[in-house]
Amino acid sequence: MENKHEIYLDNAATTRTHPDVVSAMLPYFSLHFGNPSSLYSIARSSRTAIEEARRKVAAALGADEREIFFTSGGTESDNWAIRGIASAHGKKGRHIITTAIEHHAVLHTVEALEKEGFEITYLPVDEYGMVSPESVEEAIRPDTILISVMLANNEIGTIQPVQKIGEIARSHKIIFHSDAVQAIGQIPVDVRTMNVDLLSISAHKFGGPKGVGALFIRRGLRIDPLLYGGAQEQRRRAGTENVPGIVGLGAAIERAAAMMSEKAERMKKLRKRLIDGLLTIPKSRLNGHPTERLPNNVNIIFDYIEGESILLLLDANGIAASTGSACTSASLDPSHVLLACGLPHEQAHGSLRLTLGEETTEADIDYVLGVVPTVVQRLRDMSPLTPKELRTR
Amino acid sequence: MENKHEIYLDNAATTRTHPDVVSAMLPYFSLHFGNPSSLYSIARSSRTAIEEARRKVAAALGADEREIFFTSGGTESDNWAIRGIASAHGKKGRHIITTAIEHHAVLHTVEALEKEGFEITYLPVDEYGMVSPESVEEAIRPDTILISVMLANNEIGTIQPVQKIGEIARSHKIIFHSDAVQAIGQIPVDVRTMNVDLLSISAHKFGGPKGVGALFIRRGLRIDPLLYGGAQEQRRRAGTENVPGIVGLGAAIERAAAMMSEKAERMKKLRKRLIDGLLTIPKSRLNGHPTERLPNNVNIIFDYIEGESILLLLDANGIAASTGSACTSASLDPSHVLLACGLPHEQAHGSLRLTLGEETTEADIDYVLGVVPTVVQRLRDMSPLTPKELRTR
Amino acid sequence: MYSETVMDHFNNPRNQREIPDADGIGEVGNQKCGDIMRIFLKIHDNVIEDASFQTFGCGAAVASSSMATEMIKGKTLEEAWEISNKAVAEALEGLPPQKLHCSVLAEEAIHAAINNYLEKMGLEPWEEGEGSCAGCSGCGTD
Amino acid sequence: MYSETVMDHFNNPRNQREIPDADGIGEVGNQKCGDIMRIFLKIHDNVIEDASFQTFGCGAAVASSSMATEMIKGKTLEEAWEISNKAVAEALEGLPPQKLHCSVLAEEAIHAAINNYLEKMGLEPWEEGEGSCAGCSGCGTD
Ligand SMILES: Cc1ncc(COP(=O)(O)O)c(C=O)c1O
Ligand SMILES: Cc1ncc(COP(=O)(O)O)c(C=O)c1O
Repeated sequence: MENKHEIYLDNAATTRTHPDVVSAMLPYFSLHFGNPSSLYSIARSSRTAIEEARRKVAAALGADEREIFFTSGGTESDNWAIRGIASAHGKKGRHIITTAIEHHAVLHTVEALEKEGFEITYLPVDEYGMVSPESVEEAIRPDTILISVMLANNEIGTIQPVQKIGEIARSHKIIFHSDAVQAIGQIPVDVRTMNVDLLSISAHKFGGPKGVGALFIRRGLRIDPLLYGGAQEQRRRAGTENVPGIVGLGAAIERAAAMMSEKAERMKKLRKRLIDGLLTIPKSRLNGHPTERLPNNVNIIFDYIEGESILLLLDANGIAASTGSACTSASLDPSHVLLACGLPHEQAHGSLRLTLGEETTEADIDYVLGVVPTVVQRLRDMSPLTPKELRTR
Repeated sequence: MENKHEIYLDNAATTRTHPDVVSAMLPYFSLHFGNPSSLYSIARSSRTAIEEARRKVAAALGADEREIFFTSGGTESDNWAIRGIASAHGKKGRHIITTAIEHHAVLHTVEALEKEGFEITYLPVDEYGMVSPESVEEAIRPDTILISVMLANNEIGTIQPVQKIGEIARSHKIIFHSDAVQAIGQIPVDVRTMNVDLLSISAHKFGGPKGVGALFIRRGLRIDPLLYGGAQEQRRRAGTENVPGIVGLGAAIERAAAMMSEKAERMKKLRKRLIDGLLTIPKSRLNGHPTERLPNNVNIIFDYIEGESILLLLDANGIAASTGSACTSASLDPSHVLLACGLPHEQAHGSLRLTLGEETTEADIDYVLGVVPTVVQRLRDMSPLTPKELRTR
Repeated sequence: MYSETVMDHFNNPRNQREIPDADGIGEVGNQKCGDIMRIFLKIHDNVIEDASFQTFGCGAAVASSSMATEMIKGKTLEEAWEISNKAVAEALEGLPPQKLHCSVLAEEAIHAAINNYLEKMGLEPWEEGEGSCAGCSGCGTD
Repeated sequence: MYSETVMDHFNNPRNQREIPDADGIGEVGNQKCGDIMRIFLKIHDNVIEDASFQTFGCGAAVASSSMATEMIKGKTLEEAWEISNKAVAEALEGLPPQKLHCSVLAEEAIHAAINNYLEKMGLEPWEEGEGSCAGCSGCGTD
């Protein structure tokens, strides 16, 4: 393989942990390694480091520090939010509203609850992957205890009208959770204006380390733990704190918040260049919303060809990308998000997701725009579905 | 405070992440940062690193690599083992057997299940904190689905007859879980000779990083997930893998296993010196078993004085220790372990736990033996409980 | 995740073209699984003189098609019929478990093409083995 | 977790001794909570001339006892009675929320010692406020 280039365009799957973040974490492995729950002075640094990180996360989300609870990542935050509310409020009602395009960390959790007797409403989305606030309001029943709608979709980048949905939830006194894993560092997130009660984040999506995240829990909200044990995190989330990881989360979110608006502007420019260039390929279409989308997200369908093949050929050209989502290699499923947007199966298998990052340059985009058309043509020539007029042989 | 010394004797709470382990982890933050689920070549390093770590953990436990599942720590492993079995086998029966001296990650999890209609038998222990295999057998009922007995206790270090308990469990076809968090790197652990179906470990207890652990799940065992979402870990544990943490776990367990027998010999000598020295203090007693105990664990009661005060004075002398367990500062509870061993409340408040580590030297022990008697005397002079003859004023 | 041979056949597919005057054409697969395979055969005196393919699908599907067409060229129809999905997968130096169905597809496509030829000739089609899309399974996302 | 004043009173406790010929002795606390506090008073003409303590308990309990004895020395019984747990905690520059009950214990111990004196003198004990061990709570372990 000609690996002259190495262009990473899969920042929705994960990001490079920024070297400054790693530097911030380093002292907490071997130097300030005390268990934050311990009394003695050498544990004080771990304790204050955690509280400092909590302040940074709270500041970035417009929350109070006592509302921030550290977890092992976005998946745990989503699981905890949903299962914790179902368990604490299940006596009041057993109906949960969510959408067809949530991340599997939400969808598979509510499916598990379904087996335990909860009823789930999966709201549809329009062709742009957008949930309508009206559909939320219509779905509310007397026994609805939770609404969970993601802030921004990980595949197509569509940004949901979460503030309006939050207002509806509040006016009906229903608890509202939002998975903001993809939004942090990309668009402003403020838990008060969003009217959310619970909000999930994951550090490795914005320059922090893998294996650490947080759940915002509004002050006064009743929620059961997901992990039982020691008295950490106000007795709500047990387990020795991942001190270096938490420090990394704090450093990363502070950094991401500081550079957000500038970065977003840059991303939008690069995104436009990339989208415009790719759409010159015949029979290609943009997935997701044209404007209400994450500044770094590009998701395109090329008719007649399949996703994995595109990725393999891009990889051979030094471009790291994904189809819809960073599936495990085990995956043969079409994207549930694209299906929900109304795409037929073969197209739901064939999208190309390119998610830009702070390191992405204009030269990268131009290189990609040089490679993709060739790759698409090559696969179209190979495909039994391609019509004659699009073949070169 | 006269901090000439800094002697860390709380290795049961957490250990320093060994610098070699940190070095092994470092490339996986900013260099090989790919999402292991991704297809492209730059993610290959993350993928192979995880599988390499899995092999190391499997080798250290005598398990097959496909039986090792990475988690966010000992707490998650314990929660998953218990809740996952309760959920998958709850239709067959709703009785669980455990012991009175388990870690809270086990105890509070079964308590939560109790509220959901499970019945829990908490086996008693003898004065040394030892569970009898006979009591396990007697507690078994037709609806028993799980037995959970820790391999070694975190407060008093008592090592349980887990192999015999495993044989009993197997002969009754009941699933057997053991929390081995404190045992790794201290005593040999082999899942086959132990006859366990599930076994929990946590990296930061043996020179690895905080926030990562593993659960051994015997091949073919049916268990529900605790965290739902992506298809990671054979679809059993969702969430983007904590690649650096997992690499650290692998490096740490390999290291710990290699040096174990030599270290244990050294620990036992130091432990003997420490225990013999401390027991020359009048009205002091060793908690836990005299021989069946972790090589690095010393736990002593000094009558008439309270634990936190001891710790504060030791800390002022540069010695990091704990009472019974690394309580959060919020804790005023006596140790449930010492109560289970039959100690009265005031004594269960007053134990001193010193847990040695690979860095502990003979000089450290001698320094501690110089400090502790003074501290004890000072607090006894202060205490209304101290009899006249033990007072210096 | 793929062997070098798979990647070679994916990057340099053999026989990837249409045969306009094919004697037998077989198309199998299903868009739910994301794989469609079409095999073209040129047959003379019961021997496969030429074979080619078109495939919509993942790397393993492309490589399986490529390898399968290579394997059947010069074989009698009977010999070609006997080429199992296992043989294709082995010739590719293995496929990931969840991709084994791609080699099954290749076997099925060969069978379909041979039967298409037989039918055109007014002969009884041979009996098809079990086909499957059993590899289809869930997805982990980021 | 403790303020400097708490640590000072813990490390250098004031009045930590027995008064063998005390006029009033008050002991409060409970072993479940892990704190027992005993206060000794020497009283002359309604004024506390000397005060001392013995305490079994945590750092906050020791510091509260120490501070409380300092605060009541030279005070009339009425003034001493009015010293609230809040005043003790404030004088210590604050206590962690879960340790506030230690200052409550100190207040109770003063009351108990005063009432013990009053009873010895054949007088009515004064009315006790609400005591509590409400701070007792669970434990996080390693
Ligand atoms: C929208 C969304 N939610 C949740 C998650 C889960 O986060 P993690 O993999 O860090 O557990 C992800 C990414 O994986 C995501 O994109
Ligand atoms: C015996 C035992 N089990 C479980 C745990 C929980 O492990 P962690 O804090 O890493 O989640 C610990 C230590 O904290 C322990 O000592």
